[in-house]
Amino acid sequence: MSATPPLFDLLLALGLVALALGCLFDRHLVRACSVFVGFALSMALAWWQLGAPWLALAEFSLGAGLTGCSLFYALGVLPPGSPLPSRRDWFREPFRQAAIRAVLALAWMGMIGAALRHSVPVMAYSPMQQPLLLAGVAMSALGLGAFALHRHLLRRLLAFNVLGSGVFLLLAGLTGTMAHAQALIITGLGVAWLGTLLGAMLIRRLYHLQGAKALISDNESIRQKRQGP
Amino acid sequence: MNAAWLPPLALSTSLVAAVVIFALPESAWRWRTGVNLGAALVKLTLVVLLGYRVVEGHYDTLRFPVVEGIDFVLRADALGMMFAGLSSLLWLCTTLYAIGYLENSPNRKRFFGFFSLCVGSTLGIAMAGNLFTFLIFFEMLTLSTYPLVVHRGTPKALDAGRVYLRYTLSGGTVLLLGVVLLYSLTSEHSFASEGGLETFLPDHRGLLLLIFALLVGGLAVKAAMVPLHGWLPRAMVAPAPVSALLHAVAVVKAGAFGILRVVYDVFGIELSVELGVTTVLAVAATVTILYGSLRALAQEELKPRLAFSTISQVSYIVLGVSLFGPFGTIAALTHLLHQGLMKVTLFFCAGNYAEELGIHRIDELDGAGRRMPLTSLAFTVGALGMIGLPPVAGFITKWYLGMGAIQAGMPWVIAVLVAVSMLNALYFLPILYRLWFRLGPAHGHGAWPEERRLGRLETSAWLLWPMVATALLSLGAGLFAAMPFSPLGWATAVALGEYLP
Amino acid sequence: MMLPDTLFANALWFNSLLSLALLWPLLLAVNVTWRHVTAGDQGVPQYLDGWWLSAPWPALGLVLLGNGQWILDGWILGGQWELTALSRAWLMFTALLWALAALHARGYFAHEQAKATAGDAAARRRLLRLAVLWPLTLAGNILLIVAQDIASFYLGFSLMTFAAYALVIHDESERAVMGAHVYLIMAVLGEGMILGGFLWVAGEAQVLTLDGLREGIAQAPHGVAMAALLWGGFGIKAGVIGLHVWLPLAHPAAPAPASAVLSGAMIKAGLLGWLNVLPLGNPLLSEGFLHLGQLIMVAGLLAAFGAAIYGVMQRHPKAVLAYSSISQMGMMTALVATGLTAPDNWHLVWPALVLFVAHHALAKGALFMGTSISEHLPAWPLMLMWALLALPGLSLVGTLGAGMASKWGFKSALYDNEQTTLIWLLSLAAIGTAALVSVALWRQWQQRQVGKGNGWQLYAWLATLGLALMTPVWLPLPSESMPFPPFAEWPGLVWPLPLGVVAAGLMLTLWRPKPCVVPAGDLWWLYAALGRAGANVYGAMAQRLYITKAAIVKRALAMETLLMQRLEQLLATDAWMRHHASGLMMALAVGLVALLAWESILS
Amino acid sequence: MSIRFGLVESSVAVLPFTQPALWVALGLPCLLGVLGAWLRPQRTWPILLAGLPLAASGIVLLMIVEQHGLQRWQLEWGKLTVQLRLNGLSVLLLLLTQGLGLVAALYTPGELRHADPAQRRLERWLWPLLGILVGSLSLIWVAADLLTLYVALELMGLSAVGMLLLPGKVESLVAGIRYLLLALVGSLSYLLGVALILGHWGRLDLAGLVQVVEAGPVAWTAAALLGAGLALKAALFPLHAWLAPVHGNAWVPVSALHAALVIKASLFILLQLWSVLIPDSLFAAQLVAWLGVIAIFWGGGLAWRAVELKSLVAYSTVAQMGYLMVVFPLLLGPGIPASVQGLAWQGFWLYLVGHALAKAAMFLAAGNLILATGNTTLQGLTGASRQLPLSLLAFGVASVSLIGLPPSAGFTAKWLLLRAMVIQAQWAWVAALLLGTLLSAAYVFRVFRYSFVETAPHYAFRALPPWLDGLALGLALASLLLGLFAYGPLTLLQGSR
Repeated sequence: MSATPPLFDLLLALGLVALALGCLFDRHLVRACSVFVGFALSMALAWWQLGAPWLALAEFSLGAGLTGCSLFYALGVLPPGSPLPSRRDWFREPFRQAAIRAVLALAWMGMIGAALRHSVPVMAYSPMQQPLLLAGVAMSALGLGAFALHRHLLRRLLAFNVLGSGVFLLLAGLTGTMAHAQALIITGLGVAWLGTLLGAMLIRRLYHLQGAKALISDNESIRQKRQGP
Repeated sequence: MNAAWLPPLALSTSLVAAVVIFALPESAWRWRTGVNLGAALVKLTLVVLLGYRVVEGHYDTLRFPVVEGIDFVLRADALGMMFAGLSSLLWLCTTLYAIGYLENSPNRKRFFGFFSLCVGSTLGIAMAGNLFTFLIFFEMLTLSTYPLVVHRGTPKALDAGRVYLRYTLSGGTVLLLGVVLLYSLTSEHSFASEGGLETFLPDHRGLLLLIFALLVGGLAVKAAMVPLHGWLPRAMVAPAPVSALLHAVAVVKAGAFGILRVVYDVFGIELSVELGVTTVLAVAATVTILYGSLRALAQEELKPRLAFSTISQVSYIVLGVSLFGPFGTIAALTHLLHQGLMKVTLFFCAGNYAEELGIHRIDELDGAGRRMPLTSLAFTVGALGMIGLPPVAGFITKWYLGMGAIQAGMPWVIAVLVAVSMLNALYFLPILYRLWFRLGPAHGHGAWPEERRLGRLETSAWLLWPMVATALLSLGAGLFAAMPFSPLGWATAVALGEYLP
Repeated sequence: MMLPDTLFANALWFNSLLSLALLWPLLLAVNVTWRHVTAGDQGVPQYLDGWWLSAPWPALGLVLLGNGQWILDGWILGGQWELTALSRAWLMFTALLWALAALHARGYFAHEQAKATAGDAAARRRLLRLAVLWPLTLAGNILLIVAQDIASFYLGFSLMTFAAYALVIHDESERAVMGAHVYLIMAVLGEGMILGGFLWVAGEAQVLTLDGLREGIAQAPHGVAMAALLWGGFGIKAGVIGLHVWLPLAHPAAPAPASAVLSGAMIKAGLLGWLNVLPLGNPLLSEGFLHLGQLIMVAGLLAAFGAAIYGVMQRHPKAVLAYSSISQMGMMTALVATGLTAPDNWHLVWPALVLFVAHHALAKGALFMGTSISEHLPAWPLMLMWALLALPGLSLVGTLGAGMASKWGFKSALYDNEQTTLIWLLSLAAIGTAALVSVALWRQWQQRQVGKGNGWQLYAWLATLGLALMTPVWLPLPSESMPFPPFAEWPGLVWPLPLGVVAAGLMLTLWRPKPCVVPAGDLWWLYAALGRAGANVYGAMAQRLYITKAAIVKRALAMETLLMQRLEQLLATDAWMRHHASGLMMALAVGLVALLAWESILS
Repeated sequence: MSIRFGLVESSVAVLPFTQPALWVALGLPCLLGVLGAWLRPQRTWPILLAGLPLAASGIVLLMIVEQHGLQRWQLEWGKLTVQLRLNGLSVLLLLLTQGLGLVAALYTPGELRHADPAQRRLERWLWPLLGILVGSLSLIWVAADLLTLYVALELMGLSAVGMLLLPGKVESLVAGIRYLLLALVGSLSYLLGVALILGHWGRLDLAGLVQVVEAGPVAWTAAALLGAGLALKAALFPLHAWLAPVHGNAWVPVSALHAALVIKASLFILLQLWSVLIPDSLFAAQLVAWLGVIAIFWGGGLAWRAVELKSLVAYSTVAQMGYLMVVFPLLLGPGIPASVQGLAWQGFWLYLVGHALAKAAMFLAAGNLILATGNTTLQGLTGASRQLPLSLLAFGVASVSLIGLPPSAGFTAKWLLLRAMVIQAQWAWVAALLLGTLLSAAYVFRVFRYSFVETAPHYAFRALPPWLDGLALGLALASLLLGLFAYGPLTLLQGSR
């Protein structure tokens, strides 16, 4: 492996992180979902770059295609003509909570980074050699942080997907293209899509039953008042 | 020759009866009565058979492992058979009584089902061959008694049930810890083990003391020793047969019996003396005896007075245990039976007054002797026995306790005994006075709180004859105490045969 | 005596006689109950019928026709029943008195029976109670006399004690209830002390018989304390000073025949208790017993004099007689004490004592019955009546008949031991007796009524009187122990009488305290006040404790409520955790890694 | 520890019959599920009939393991290798799964018959999901490599979520989507851990990993990631909070299965993986134990205050998982004597099995009570003792085991655990265990307190078919008697080879 970082990988990694940031923190949900589709396409590129064409194909179809469709279905964009839920998330987390999440995400990143530094010797002296690995670490941390932060169900779904991509990227980066790793990733992709689909259906159903508020209220009202002895 | 099937068979009579009763519909009065009485009779027969075999020298044992190194053991030995005999005999009486008492009241199926379970657990306690088995039935007893205590379903009954559970479950937990500690010290240690715990004395004195404290502490809750007695007076809200059972046979006796087992069969009396715990036990029992009597004095209702009297009386057993020597042992064992007979009589009487005349308070008893002469006679016998007057059974116990006290070098116990006798007289004689010498509704002064004519005689025959039987038994146990198979004779045989070299 | 020796000594014969003597009263009690029940709700049988009167007769038969010992293995703690020289004599006078008192009762209660037949429910109830419990009391009395084992003795004693409660409370007046309660309270106290003493001795000596008990006390290290305890326990029944308070309260309240047996037979049971348990006449006694004996003697003499002085101030004739009993029992107590102070002489003293006791029993019985006679004087010459009424009193003082014999008996026994001081003091006490008897007669005279008498009542009284005067004749004691005094000694025996009468006269004329100043029952009122004060203190303490407990309970409940509120807050926290589950998961993972790293650094 | 899990490398020849039996055990549930979706059985006997071969396969496997000990399979599938192993523990859990699955299936028609028609739109889906759940659970017990475990875990998670969502009520949807997202995130955390392992040691089979794993940052991080993810799925404190709403709103057999098995499966994997990755770590186990102590009181306290019957049962699950967590330091850590570890091991699994039975019984009994009274709160039970004695009896017997009173499995397990703790002189946990017992008694007896009330007005109760109560009672009795007759199962557990 050459000493200079592979430029394309670097760019791809930066792009992935940027897209992840975009889809995670854009309050306009349709836009965020669109960015996510872009992110998934970049992921497919990354798989290609890592030498796993099957994975790229899977990512393209499952990640970008089906997951994207599911997300748009949840938003009411697809199929056209269905009622439109509110497409912006107006809820603002208190700053303190956001800060705590940021710290947690950083700690998470540090933890995984440290483990990687131990596990992959090359990371110790030239971390830039494997930018995609780093991107994976960053994405997983970002995804998890965002997942913990957001309340809107759709945004949590998005965060979960980003987290998943980060984990897959890490896995692939660590192990290369071992059959076991590919099996794991493919299973993961499938599960992620199934989960997203299920989530999207649930979001629709909840919106149908309860309106937009149901999508951001994670704390169900405490009905359990003191009764009896 | 070991008939391993006998103990489980005896045990299963009540358990099967419970299952059948639960399965029968609520309205099947005749069937239920038949099952109840049949099971009681069969069980009594089996227990007598087991006792006979014990006399013959066969200690029937059922044993199988539950986990590595811990066995489930049912074993018929002399001490256990004594308790089993008492519980079977009184079960029969109490069942008869309960059938009459609960006539036409709701939830009889539930009542009799748990009643059978309760007595089954008592039999299990009697036949438990090691502490693990004992613990199993001990907790079963707690659970099966709870529905009986809350049977009436009133807020008061439910509160009593809650208090009962708080006390007994906590006690059971403490006991569990003690048993676990003991097992981790000794591994398997059954009641029949020859070697005591003396071997551990040099190295584990503190641990042995701790184990003893935990075991006896846990058992003392059930034995209602002060200050762990709070549940007992409250549990008085239960129907009279339940009170009778709680006080005379099952719950408090289980505690006292457990203390007997722990001192004699687990630690061994010599070791207990060596550890110095018997003195502590004697003092605790004394405190309980005096406190119970003093509290009984202040009660204005009949059943609570009897309840505090139970607290006092049951600790006689513990006192007897703590007096080192054959006489103390005999006293403890004898009182186990005598107190049961007398107290069950008293509770039957209290129940009869409540059922027939609606009497709950002592000052309502004026002149009841005329209206219910047999009941009042039975009550008189019971009360005189509690005071310790001959020829009722209570005198025998007191006598042996006194002898045991001297033998154990604790003459102060005699002063306690005398003081308690006086206190007993102080709270029982006024009742007798009211029964026989005061003028009341029977003489045309006022009216009974709630009079019902339950039977051709003074009350329903179901309620009357069991009470008469137990009264006669308590009289007979005293009058013919020196007979070979009287409670005293049996206790003497047990004490001399098993616990003394 | 008249029977062939073979039958006389036959065990089966003796056993059946003895069983009959004990069971017959019980059977009669059942019989009365049965007749009452079968008579129906309103029916009134003759409660005191001929059968009922026969209750003590088998016991009399036993004394006359039986001799031996019966060991019962299965009985309570092992029974041993026996007629010894002492118990034979004792049973004789006891059964005799009971028989006569029963006859008297037949007459005494005839009026009440009539009322009951006329439909008075209260009278019916009272009669039934008396008719049932009278034989029970008797049975107890007989049992305690024949019993030579501790359990039977105690059983008899308790049975007698508690059953007699019904005799005292009989007429249900306020005074009777009061008297009965005092009686009962003291009795319970006595039972307690006796039980304690028995347990103590029996435990030390491991014995079950009274013989063994005496031996045990003599040898036990704390023998003196045991003896004192038992002495006190029986002393309550026997009316030892300080413990006598129930006598003057219960006797006036009880019906005359009941008073007769109470005073004649039952308080003697206390004395019998002493004879049975105290190591009297045991030559190997320790120093302590000598002191105990002196103490007992002092107590006895104090009772003899104190009761006399207090008694003459009483208004009620039966109260006066009760004090007379206390006084007399005091004299007997002093005599008992000689068994400890001068054990060597005891073999001479005890027959005299028994004679004294027997005579006193019958004489006091006659006196008590006499109180009912003076309330229903028959149409006989007044002088004769009063002479007859005075006769037992005179005999008691020792001026004639059996009284003289008995007095001479113990005096001569004491002379042999040169206890002149005691003799002199006892003679002085006889002055007191004379004074008491005269006061009693005077009070009877004041409260006399004529008519409405009954033959049973009268003739039973006369029979008692006669038998009392002839006590040495029928008492089964060796006749040499009951010599009649030679004529020369008569003045020495008679002189207290005039002195006593004069003293009584002086007392009655010079100082007549109001009844409230010298209430019957003297020390009882002090005890009652003390008891009430004690009860108040106990009550206050209990109240204090109750308040404390209530406060603790309240605090516990408040804490419970607080805990429950905290638990409610848990619900909110739980919801928070639900929302932050993923953040918590991150924290957990990071924390775990940090922990593991730290652990490896540490090691 | 890993030996106790049967994670040893050996080349035992696989016996004939074992593999078919295994395939039946793994595959038949899914097949039956599909069949169920098609036929939608309304009666119990077809279900019982269909369940027979399943049970037979389990019994065959049991007999094989009893006679021949540990069984191992290595299946090659292209470049993938799948490792399976069957030891006493696996077969015990397998039988438990089959039994509970069967009971849940038997209960289902009764539940559906009485359910609100609006909630029955999706009932058809219950059957295949149930089949997949049972199959994936069975797979988890036998899987011996991380990939298979991952697949099975995901299958189990998704099918469980699906089943929980079926009633379609708003509450169940809210709870379900939360559970879905958390389960997915948990899986990803697990996957991250697997990635580290695979990247560092290059293998996924557990038996092989036991040989190569050495302590170090990678092992720690992997253990932490796996642990956190699985803890989330296993509802271990403090990641338990999603559990109560999920249980409260699902169908009864689903709640029963979920509480009894699904969360236990995650715990099973967690313990298995930790025994591979960090067998000598004291602190991690201690942390879990302390969290367990908190969980005991947290769950107990909440259950004590619970208003709804099902949430009471659900919170009690949190507390009961706490007991299992407390055992960790006796299983993992340096220098634990074999005797202590053996006791703790037996106690842990006995407790788990006993709790599974008891909790399932309790859910069924609670479901019966709710069905009959038509009221989900505890107060709705007032006076139930007269009308519903059998349901209450089942609840009572189950709670005996739950509280840990003799002679139940809970008691025997607690006994073993206490002995282990006493030998190790771990007094804090002894105290936690005993106090927790009292606390659980406190909350369980609230139910009876309500049901024994006689003074309240009597509500109309719906009559239930007796077999519904019979199922609950049967499970409860099983958990009760397991305590007394634990010797056989425990010897099965002990014989690891």
